[in-house]
Amino acid sequence: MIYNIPYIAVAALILIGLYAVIFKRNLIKIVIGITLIENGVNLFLITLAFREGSIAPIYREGQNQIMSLPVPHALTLTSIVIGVAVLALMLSLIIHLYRHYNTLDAHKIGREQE
Amino acid sequence: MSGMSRIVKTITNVAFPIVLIYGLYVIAHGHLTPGGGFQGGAVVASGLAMLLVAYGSIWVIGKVKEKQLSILESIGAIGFIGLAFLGILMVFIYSSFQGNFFNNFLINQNEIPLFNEIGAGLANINTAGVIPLMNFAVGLKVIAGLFAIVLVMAYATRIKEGK
Amino acid sequence: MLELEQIIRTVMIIILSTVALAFFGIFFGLIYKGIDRKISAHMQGRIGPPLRQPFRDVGKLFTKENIIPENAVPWVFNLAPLIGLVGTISILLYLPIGGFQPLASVEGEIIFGDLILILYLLMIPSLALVIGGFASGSPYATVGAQREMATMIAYEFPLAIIIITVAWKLGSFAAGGLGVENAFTLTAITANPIWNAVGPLGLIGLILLLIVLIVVTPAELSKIPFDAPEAETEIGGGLLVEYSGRNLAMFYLTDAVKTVVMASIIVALFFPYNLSPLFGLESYPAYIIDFTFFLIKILIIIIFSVTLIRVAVARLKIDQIVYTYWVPLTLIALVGLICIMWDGTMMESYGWPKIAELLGFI
Amino acid sequence: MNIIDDIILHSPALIVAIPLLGAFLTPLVSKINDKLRNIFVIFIVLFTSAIVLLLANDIYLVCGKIHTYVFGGNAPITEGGFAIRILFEVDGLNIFMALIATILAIAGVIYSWAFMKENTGLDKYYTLYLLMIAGMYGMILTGDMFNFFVFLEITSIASCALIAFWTNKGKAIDAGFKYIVVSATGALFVLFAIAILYGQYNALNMAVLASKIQFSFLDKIALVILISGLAMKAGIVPMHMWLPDAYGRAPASVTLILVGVTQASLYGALRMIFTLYGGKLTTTMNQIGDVSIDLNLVLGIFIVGLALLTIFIGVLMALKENNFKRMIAFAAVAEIGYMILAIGAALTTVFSTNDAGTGMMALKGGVFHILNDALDVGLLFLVAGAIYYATKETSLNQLGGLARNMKYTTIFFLIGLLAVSGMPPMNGFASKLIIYESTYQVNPILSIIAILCSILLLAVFVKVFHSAFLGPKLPKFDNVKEVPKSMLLAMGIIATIIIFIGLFPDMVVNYIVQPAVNALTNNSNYISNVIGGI
Repeated sequence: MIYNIPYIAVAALILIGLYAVIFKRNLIKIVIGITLIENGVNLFLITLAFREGSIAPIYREGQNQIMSLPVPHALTLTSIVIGVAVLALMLSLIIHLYRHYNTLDAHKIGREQE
Repeated sequence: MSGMSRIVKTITNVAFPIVLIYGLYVIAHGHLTPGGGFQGGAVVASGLAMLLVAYGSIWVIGKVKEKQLSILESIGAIGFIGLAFLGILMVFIYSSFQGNFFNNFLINQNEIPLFNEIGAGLANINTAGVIPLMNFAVGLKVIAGLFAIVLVMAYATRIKEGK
Repeated sequence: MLELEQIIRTVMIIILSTVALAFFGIFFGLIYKGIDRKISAHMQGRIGPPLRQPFRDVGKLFTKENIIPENAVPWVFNLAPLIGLVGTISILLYLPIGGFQPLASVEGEIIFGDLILILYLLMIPSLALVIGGFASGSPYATVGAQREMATMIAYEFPLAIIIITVAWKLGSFAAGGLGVENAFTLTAITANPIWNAVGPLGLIGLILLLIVLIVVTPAELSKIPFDAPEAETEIGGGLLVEYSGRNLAMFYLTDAVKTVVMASIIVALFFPYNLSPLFGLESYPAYIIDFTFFLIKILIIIIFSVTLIRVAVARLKIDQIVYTYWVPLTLIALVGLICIMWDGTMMESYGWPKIAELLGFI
Repeated sequence: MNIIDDIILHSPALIVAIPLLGAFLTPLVSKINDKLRNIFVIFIVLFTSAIVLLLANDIYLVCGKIHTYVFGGNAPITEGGFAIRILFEVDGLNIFMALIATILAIAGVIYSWAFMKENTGLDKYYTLYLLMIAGMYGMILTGDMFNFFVFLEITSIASCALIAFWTNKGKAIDAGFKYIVVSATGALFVLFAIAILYGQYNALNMAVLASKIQFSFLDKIALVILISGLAMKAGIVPMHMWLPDAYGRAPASVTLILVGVTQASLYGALRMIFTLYGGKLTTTMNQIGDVSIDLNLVLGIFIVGLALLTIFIGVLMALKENNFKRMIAFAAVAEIGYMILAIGAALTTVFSTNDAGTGMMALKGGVFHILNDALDVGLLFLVAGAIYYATKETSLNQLGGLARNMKYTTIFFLIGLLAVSGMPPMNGFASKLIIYESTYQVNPILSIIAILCSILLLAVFVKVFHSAFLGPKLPKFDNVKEVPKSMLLAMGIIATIIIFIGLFPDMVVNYIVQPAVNALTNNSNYISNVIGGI
């Protein structure tokens, strides 16, 4: 059971994130929701890498011991890098949107007549 | 955004070199320890962001232009891709060489003395061929890129305040 | 060099027969127009114009001046009639005329003469009319063009149901279908008459479909009661209000050829029978007798689906037209489709016989 | 070994790497001269296209050939049998999509020259543009799940920034934000599914995964998450909300590539369904009580349902839309519906033993339609961009009478109109014909609805044609001129290909589409190409 807790956390993070993306009107909260989903997925990857009693995959330290899988770590790192880029992009778009509309309410944005 | 109080500035002055060195260490040891170009770059960029917070965007923009950062970023990316390309292009230097894109052409190459003599140990600095070099390139790109993002955002909010 | 000669000969034959087909379409189209006018006149107790009146009309129009209105977009305005006429004549290439196979079908690999292709090609003349009407820049023509567009969408729904149903019955392997290859080609449809494939329930469905197709025809040809796009008394000729001279003549010819095309499609779909097997004829006598029989079939269909309806009914409003096609006719066509689908199930599960088997045709 | 052979050998990497390198060189080149930068970017794209053509030639030369390229090593699999290296695996389907991407990239870059001339920040524009093209090629060519995700995100980020390129317009930024939210969520879904698969089979390579996959309960969940994630990116109803905004607000040259990106996502879905799960879908039955359900059929029917919804909503929304580009965007949604209609219909039958012919034909139509849709919708967007360039107007109520001043644009629009609504003799007809004539076997109603919606689409575009190009002269458009030559050239390229495909559909189907379909349905070839060695 104790080893399932990370998976429950993953599911909870992803569902909470989805909830925020779908139902929240504040743009910042939507972004937070996406970050939550991303963290959930990253946590999932990290959990997959874990082996009981393993050490961090550092080459010199772990020659003769069990190491946790390095590949999911690499995937997670890549995912984090991408997440940073997406986050920066979204936040800068929000800055622009706020400057245009003076609001962060998704329902009040992009509704003006041309 | 103008600068913050003297205390903050002083602390930043002390902390900044340490953060910088730590970040560069992470970049340099990317192939041996957890970390690498991105992580180290992010550390350095966060140090720079600290500078930005402490001294204010106007002061920083006086020192660094966003255009210069974008050139640095391009150089980093070109370095990375260029190293990957060299995996193929090595064919033209060594006729016997059979390489692919991203090939680690420096590893186990007896032709290049520099990478042959040093690094016999298991975790020495130059045992990984092109990977440290790629880490440097990525680190450069990440430092420049992240700092440019933070700088532009700080600058954008400044305009907003002025309005 | 022999190959080159052969290629030249084939190309010459194709060109010549295309020209011949165009002449056939235009000539008989105009004749049928004359007959149509004559019969409707008689039905209304008039004498009516002579049979060659349409030829005279066209001849006169060709000599008249071609006026381009100020508001029109000249190149689109002049291009539309040409596209309409060429598009209509090109349909003839894909239709089996009498005992002849479609001209555009290639021996061995018959992917031409396709029903859906014809369905789409039939839209080209209408589309040319619409674009020509829009290009005239006159409000009447614009109204007419919009109505034509609406009519087109309206009748295309039941038409699509009919075509898909017939092809499905022939082509599908399930539910009593014949499993004919290339079931959408007219060659396959004429070779396997659809009536042979159905049982009692399917017969009802087919008759419903035939009725719908006959009602679709006048709309396809913009005849009363579905001629709201042209409606002389209301919007002064609608689409054609700005057209004159050569351009108008071309639209007139388009209309004439389209009549033949529509009738030929009905013949190919529902009455693909020929007389020659009955008399055991071959070669030229067979061609002649089949061709004559084909002309007669077309005449009967035109009389039923164009002349009679045209004389008997008054013009519908555009919303009534759309309603007619989208609700009652689509429903009838769907009922037909369902009948034919059930028919297959009945044949499969309860062993209902085919009508043609009962009557001993196959 | 001569240089051409060398290039072909390394071509999968070069196709992605050269635009990437070009993207990072662009800011440096644009420091020198603006014109030089434009020439440089066009050169990069043309060079990449040449490599794609070389590779295509190489692949089509031998039937069923698969070009495998290993990054950083020579063998796909290391000594321990552990496939950790990144692989690019190019088979008939990959190269088919790459050809589409190539056409779009060439036309888009040429179009950009004049279209974006008056904008500032063009060095960033071109950098992102090349990045987007590189990401699209990467998505198409990769044979590695995680790599697919990375390229998906590269493309999303680049295209989002480009959608919001006109930052002076609030709606453009709004569209960009919507796009990034949907595509980030979709991409994370894809990553989640990849993680599930990795957790089970300890592999990321598509071929290795396909050989190991068991279609367990977790795999089914992964498939559903994969399809929903990619459907978000492909704009399938009900995840289509971002598409009209993004297509409508982005600069036309960007929209063109965005169409390609959407198709690439669709390609991803195809690859996952057919290659990854294909081997197991054939025999999968699920026992519920006494009844065994063919999951393959369930999936197919589900996709067909989505497709009908997509077609309907796309067409109906296009009917009531008043903005030129948004209307085309809704038409694009409907066109996507046609593709997945064919794919869904194919799924119901293609793996069954007695009626595989129908499924193959439907699949052929669907794959062929990917090409045609990219060209048709792309051309229409370019025309819409040309009108915007000439008049600074996108609302149909404000336009009128442009056929007098913009003759060539009108002709190109007419070609696009006929093609997108599937009229002969354009390419759209050829593929839609195949779709109608195969889906009717599944159920006649499918074909009927498809035909009807295609005709409604025709009505929509005739309305556009009337209100934008025909009608009386408007005094405010008296000074409107034909658009510059580079834009006409870009539209001309696409229009020529449209007419060519329309006139010789057989040739295209036999030489290009058929290998793609074969590659889809025969995944054992794909698998054995990678793991055949061990």
